[in-house]
Amino acid sequence: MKTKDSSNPNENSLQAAEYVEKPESQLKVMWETLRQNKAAVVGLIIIAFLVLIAFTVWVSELMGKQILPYDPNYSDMSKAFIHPNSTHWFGTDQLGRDMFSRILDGTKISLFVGVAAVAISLTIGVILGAVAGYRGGKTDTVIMRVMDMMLAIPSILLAIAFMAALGKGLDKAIIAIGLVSIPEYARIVRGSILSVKENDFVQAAKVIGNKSSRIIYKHILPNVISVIVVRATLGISSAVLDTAALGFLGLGVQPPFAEWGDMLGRARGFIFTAPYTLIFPGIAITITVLAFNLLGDGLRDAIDPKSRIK
Amino acid sequence: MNEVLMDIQNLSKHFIIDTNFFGKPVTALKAVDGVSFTINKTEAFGLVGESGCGKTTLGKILVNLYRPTNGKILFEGKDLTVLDEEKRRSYCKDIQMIFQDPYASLNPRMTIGDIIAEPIVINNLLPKNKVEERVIYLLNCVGLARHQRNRYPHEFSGGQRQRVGIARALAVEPKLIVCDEPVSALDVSIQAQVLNLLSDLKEEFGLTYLFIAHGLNVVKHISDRVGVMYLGKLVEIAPKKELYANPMHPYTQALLSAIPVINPKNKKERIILQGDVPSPINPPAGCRFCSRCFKELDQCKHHEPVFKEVSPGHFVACHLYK
Amino acid sequence: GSEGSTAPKASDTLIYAQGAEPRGLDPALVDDGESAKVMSNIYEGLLKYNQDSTKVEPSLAKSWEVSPDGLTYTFHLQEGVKFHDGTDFNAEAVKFNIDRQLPPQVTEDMPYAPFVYGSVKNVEVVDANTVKINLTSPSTPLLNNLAMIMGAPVISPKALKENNNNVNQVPVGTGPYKFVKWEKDQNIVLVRNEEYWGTKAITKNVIFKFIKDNSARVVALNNGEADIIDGIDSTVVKQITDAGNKIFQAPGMNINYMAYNASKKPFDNSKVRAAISQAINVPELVKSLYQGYSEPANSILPTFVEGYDKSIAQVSYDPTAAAKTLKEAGVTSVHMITYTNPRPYNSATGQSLAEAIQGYLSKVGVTVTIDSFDWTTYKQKVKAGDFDLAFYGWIGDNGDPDNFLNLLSVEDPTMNIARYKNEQFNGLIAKGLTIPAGADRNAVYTQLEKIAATDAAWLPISHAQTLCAYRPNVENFYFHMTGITPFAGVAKK
Amino acid sequence: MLLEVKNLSTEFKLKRGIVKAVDNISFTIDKGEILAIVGESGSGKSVTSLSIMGLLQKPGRIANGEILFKSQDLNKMSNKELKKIRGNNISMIFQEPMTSLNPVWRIKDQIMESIMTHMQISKKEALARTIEMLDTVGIPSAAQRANDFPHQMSGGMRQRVMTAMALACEPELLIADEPTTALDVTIQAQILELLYRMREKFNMAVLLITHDLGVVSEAADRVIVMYCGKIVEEADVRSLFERPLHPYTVGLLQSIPQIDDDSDERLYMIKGMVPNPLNMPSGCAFSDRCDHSTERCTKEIPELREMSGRKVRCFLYESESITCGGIGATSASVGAMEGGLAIK
Amino acid sequence: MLKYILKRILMLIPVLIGVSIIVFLIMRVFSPDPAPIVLGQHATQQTVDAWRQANGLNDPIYLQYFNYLQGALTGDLGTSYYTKTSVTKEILTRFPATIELALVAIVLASIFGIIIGVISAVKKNSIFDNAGMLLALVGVSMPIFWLGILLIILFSGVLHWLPSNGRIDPLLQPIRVTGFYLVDSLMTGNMDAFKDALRHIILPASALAMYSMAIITRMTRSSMLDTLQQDYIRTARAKGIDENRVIVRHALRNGLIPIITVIGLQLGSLLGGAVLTETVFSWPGIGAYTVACILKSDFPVVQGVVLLVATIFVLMNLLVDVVYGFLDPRIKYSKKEV
Ligand SMILES: Nc1ncnc2c1ncn2[C@@H]1O[C@H](COP(=O)(O)OP(=O)(O)OP(=O)(O)O)[C@@H](O)[C@H]1O
Ligand SMILES: Nc1ncnc2c1ncn2[C@@H]1O[C@H](COP(=O)(O)OP(=O)(O)OP(=O)(O)O)[C@@H](O)[C@H]1O
Ligand SMILES: [Mg+2]
Ligand SMILES: [Mg+2]
Repeated sequence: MKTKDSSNPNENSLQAAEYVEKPESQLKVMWETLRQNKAAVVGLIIIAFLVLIAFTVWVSELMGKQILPYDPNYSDMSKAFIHPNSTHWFGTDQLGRDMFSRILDGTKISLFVGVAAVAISLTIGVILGAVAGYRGGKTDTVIMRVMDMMLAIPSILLAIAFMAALGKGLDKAIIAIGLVSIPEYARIVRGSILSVKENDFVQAAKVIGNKSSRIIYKHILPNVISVIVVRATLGISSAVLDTAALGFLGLGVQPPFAEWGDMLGRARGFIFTAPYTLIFPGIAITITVLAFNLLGDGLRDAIDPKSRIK
Repeated sequence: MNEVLMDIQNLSKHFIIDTNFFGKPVTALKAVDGVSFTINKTEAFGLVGESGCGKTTLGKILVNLYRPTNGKILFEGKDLTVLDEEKRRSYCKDIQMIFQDPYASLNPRMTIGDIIAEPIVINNLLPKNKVEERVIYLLNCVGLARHQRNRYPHEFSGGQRQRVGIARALAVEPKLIVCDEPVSALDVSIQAQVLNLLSDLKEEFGLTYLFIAHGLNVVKHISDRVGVMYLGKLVEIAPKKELYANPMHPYTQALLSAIPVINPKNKKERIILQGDVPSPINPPAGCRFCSRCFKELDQCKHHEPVFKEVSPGHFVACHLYK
Repeated sequence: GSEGSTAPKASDTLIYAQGAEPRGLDPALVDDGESAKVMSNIYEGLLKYNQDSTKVEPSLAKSWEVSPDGLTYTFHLQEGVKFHDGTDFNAEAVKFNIDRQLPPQVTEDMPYAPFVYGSVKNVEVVDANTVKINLTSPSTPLLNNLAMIMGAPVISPKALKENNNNVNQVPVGTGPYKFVKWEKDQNIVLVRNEEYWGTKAITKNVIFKFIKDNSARVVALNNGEADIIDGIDSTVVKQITDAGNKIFQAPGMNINYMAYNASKKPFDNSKVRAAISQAINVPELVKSLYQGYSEPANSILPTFVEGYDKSIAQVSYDPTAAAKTLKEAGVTSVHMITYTNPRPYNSATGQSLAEAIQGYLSKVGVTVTIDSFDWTTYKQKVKAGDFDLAFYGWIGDNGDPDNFLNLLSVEDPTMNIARYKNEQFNGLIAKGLTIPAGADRNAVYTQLEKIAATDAAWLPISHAQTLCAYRPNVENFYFHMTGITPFAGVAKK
Repeated sequence: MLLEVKNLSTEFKLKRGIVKAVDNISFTIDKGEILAIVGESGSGKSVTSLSIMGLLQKPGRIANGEILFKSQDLNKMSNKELKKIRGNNISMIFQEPMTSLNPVWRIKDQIMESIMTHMQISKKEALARTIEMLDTVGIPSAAQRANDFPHQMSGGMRQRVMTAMALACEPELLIADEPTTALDVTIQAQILELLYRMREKFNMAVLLITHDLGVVSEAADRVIVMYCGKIVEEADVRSLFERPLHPYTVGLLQSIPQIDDDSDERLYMIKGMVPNPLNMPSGCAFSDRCDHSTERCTKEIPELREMSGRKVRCFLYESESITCGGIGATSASVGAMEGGLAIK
Repeated sequence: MLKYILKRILMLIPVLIGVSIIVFLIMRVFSPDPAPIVLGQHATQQTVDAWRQANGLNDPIYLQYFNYLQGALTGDLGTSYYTKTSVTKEILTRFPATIELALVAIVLASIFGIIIGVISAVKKNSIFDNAGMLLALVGVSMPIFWLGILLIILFSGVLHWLPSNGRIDPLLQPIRVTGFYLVDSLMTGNMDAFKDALRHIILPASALAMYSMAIITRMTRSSMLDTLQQDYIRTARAKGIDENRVIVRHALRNGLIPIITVIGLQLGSLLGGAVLTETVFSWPGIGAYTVACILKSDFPVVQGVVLLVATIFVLMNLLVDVVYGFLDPRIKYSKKEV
């Protein structure tokens, strides 16, 4: 009996399989690789720390408790411009508000704007990119042409114009920043879909009788998702920078919210009298952005499309 | 003598590779250009030819990955090319494909169990609770262990992956399997395992194969009849023994002689072809092989030879044979 | 060609750094302070202000008479004056300049035409050197208006005709300096008018440089890239003096105020308005926000303007009383709008001011939501009127008390942002216009100020001082309270 | 003796452990000889050749051994000295003709670069030589094609260009790392024939690396079989194909479908698969795939033994007598093979 | 090739029309009314209405757009509401400043980025590599305006080495020929002006270059790492040629191809970054001016600038593709997907 015979290699490969590591999910593999990357771990720790701060501040605010050293929005004019000391670690600003508390409070805003803006551009961008990439043809042309148009305008100008049109405010900033980065996501998603589409396994999925929708959802997107995750992580960092830029230009959030870019913009008048009002928000922005960049880079290495998707 | 499973008539596939400003095609690549042959039930039809001659393209047309530019595919008497997408898909079940690259043909995000189960599930072949059982059965058939079904493709070697690919193709109980160079990416010592598996399965399930390869030795081992392709066209078809004993087309002769023999004692006279395979974008006029042919006649440059039966079951397209 | 040869040298060049670029240099077409500083060196009007006050003095007009009914003004012009383009200055030129700002020629983008010439009926050329201005109704401020740098200066009619009635880019006046060139966003270069009819300017070249950032202007001054800078605030004074530079400080003709929306509940009630005012410690606020470079406002009028009276005072700081009144009135939250940028009367930005007041109000149990906008948008929000409290300010145009106080009487919500309505007040305003300058007239304005204070229509916050800084080798520099910087008398050693 | 490799070991230090890609191998090549190294993917063939050339990349390093080229140890040479030998005395052609040429350089420039580096001749002469070389390797209208970029040529032509480049300075030793694997059968035949011709013409030695036993049998004089970084068998080509000794070699030979085999029998299979280099079996690396494996095989690593002019690394051949006995099992197959490689 | 370029230039038209529609929508439909700021503090509702009428702002939006388009096609981009000067003139006077700044920045960024990137790749995982990559990471993470201010504090405020703002000392202003002071001063042989212009441009260009430099460094490194892995590098080494030659002539020449793309794209984004840099350094360019105009709803100017920038951006992309073609003989324009 031939089948008996062919169970021979079966046994062998069983033995051979002993060498293979235990079953692992892709996520776990990614996590393992990520852990090898020191920089990414540092980024992750910083992010965890920032999230913790933001979350604690937020929750305590909801519960009406004050856990920051001072009310970040409380101005005591008699205490304006106190240089950093043991009671006001980062000093106070022009209105006598505690900079340390404001910086911590600002974490909440920056993270929120970053994540929310990315959520917007991600959702719209992924849908547009997926449709363009999979449908191809005219749909692709139309969508990508519109994206090209948006890309042809420097995003910061576009965001400023949106802000000027929409008016100031956290929600508006989120929308403006979210809208301007849609094309990037659309492009990336489209690109990766096109490259994944070329893979034999997508063709195989078609041969066994899958419908297009299922192919996109079951075979293409899961293989693109890691690219999207990386892009989104890096996207948060640029969203945080954009928020700061809008704040700096005086277009950011409504007062008295402690937004880092806004703080920086206002500190500009005092660069010599109170340089610390400028230094600390700048450091806060840089660290946050750096953390997301570190993580994003680490994730990119971890998923290394060359070794995994292809 | 045999029942015909698939009758391919004058099949062509032209890829548009350049369009003018208004989107009208100006250059076409004739990957497959008017190919006709039949595949009988339960036979293995070997297809050989050099890289780029259109073997994969032909295979992909048969499994509905490409729409043919021209021609008919009669499958059990029914022309598949005239069906609409929905109906065409219902035939997918019957014609499956095994891909060349075992590394690229499995979705890296799915466990092999899911990969094998997927065709059963989406085609509603079995009730849900029976699927698992069937997957284990299929795994067993291709020589994989049942406990491996929760693993991901990257945990397997090339040979094992190729087995998964085979199991996936078998899952829908197809009538015809297009095997596109299923062993060329594998190590020598693994090749034999997969080739044997394919022969065993063929017998066990009464399968029909279109077996694509670029080397004649592998094809010879597995096929009943062999077709030789050159630049998008078939140049010769014959039963295996006949072809190897009596290759008629000069190209087939060269191909056969080019294969190194593992026996230093019988070093044979080689036919070394000059030059390279021309581009399918601008194939030579007349006989496409004439630019490299060592037996070229005057008319070869101008007249395309007809593909005709020279002896029973032996077809050839060459002016040498009247 | 000529630019190269007349390239200015450092020793005879004054570099004045200001925060923004002028809108243009046609006095009829612009309305901004940055333009005024440059124009005041190129142009002259019939009259000019005294260096230390807003008293008018002869300029292109040697003398003038006012008819007893106050409806006809006759001016006798300086003779032998030439415009920078060589054409003659005469009565025709004066008429040409005023006519372009009167109906039917006036266009909607001449922002000061209605203000300066609103009461003018027509202009008559009596002879080459005499011109008569007829009014439709008496207007005491007219003389002061004619000394303004907006609307009033006399431009070469030839230049106007040649440039499509717009000399924004090619100003031609009679003043002590001539326009040389304007590098957009960088600088404007002026050169001494060697044919000037009066005392010629001391320094040969004047360059106005535009540096947006306060601190950058300070750096520029300290690095010697500028001789004089303006628009600085209190925070940099020490740094400037430490570097050996000097500070010029003078009272400013402006008011920085918070307005209540008197057209809406609960601020249609003067008690509530007063209670809010009571809750705010204005002197403390002004001191820490402006560090001694703005004076807390006792009245709407700056102290040196006619009609100001020492006796006037706003409601005094009393948070307890305020809290009580507000609680009774049920005021727990208010909606405040403000602007994001600094303004001449509020160097600390509207936003900081709003936040400071938010702090005070939180102490009396009122939560404040602040919406802040850039200035353009803000003006529209103010006009739309969807606010309880708003911040604004006013820069005096001509030193006349009417220029400040009529803001509370007009209908236009972009002026009277408090939407304050008081018939008695409006009556007094109308009366003030017709009375000739003097004690009688001043009494009217004192009364108006009192009404405004007791009614608490605004909370006057501060009068910003003019703060400039200059290098120690600059002499005789002054910044006039109307916001102009004539350089003719300024020397550089 | 042109090249003598003694006890060469090359390893890669990876985070997960050390890969001994080449494990203590020794061999020699004589002038004008074609020595083939065969073995499965990952058996260390390329690493051997790169070690000889001194082209190993970062995590890799020669852990031990000597590489004597005309009695000079290449491994001890300075980079500068090595450079003089590379491309001049020893040349190399690579597996992937598609990617081994610089895509942005004209092919004449790439060949000339090699010539100008090693020969003190003018540009003009170098160009002339380039065209001559291209002509020699059978590029039609060489002077014209010399101006082409690599992408304008087919795979076979590129491999010929590679060969021309390698031969431009008339090396004494040519290392050809799978020169035909990526090519079509008909083109492969062209290239093999070219190599053969060039060997005759320049009388150089060739180290031919391949995994295709067919190529070996057609082209080589002597053969080394590698498995998992070790030499398992060495013999002249005739005796190897007539009478393979090591079970791995035997298995390889039998598992390949033969063109001149007309039987419909199943192919012989070597069971299992190549072990993970990080997780080698403790004994003989082939022990878990071997039909003749004993207890001992899984514990001890056999020596490479010299045996009537050839070498083999297997306990089956510990002593001549055992060999004869041991062959009992294999002799049938070997015998059968002579008749045409059938096995059951 | 020429056909391809022509085709791409034709493609520019729909993109620019699209861009103008986007900007038109944002600025005219959603943005605040420019009338109050144009008309000043004494304006009444009547004058506002009259002004809106005169400027066609009361027309239906599509009509406004077509009027604009008609003007634009005849080369008339309108007149600034605020300065009442022709938009073309407003843009032309400021544009050279921005271009000069962006060019100097891209040159700085490319030189340093490529050098650091190449060394990092060659000495992978060395201290230099780690330091270079850290620098690059911080470079992309720092807000450009913050960096600018820090530079001002340090080099102007504390050290007094370099001027903090402006393009040149007005006393040294060269005669305007091209509008690029560095070029103009050299053309007129005014070395003092050249030096001064150079001193002025260093800080803003460095601040602006930082981000791009970081990107270029990272791109260069990864591209070089990739190229150094290529088979043809091994071939080159096997030829026995000098390692430096291998790196520069073989690896860099190939690695440069993707880098050029990045540099080209960066030039586009530098125009965006200029918005912030120019604000911080009072650089008299188009960026800061545009922001001001957006905030003032000076629609004609914004529309003009955005169209110009978009044109440049699209042309840059085209240029990059063409350069690409020169660097990489494999590219065939006819087949390339846009
Ligand atoms: N999607 C496509 N678009 C354009 N050309 C294609 C496409 N697919 C294949 N081709 C071209 O069609 C020709 C035939 O390709 P095909 O893959 O069928 O060859 P093959 O015989 O399978 O070769 P190989 O042995 O290399 O797999 C080739 O020249 C190839 O470049
Ligand atoms: N850069 C590297 N890093 C880590 N391991 C390597 C590296 N290069 C080679 N190896 C290891 O060295 C061993 C031998 O590789 P080598 O390339 O010599 O095999 P080969 O016999 O040439 O195979 P092929 O037939 O696939 O070319 C393999 O196990 C491989 O994993
Ligand atoms: Mg194929
Ligand atoms: Mg190899």
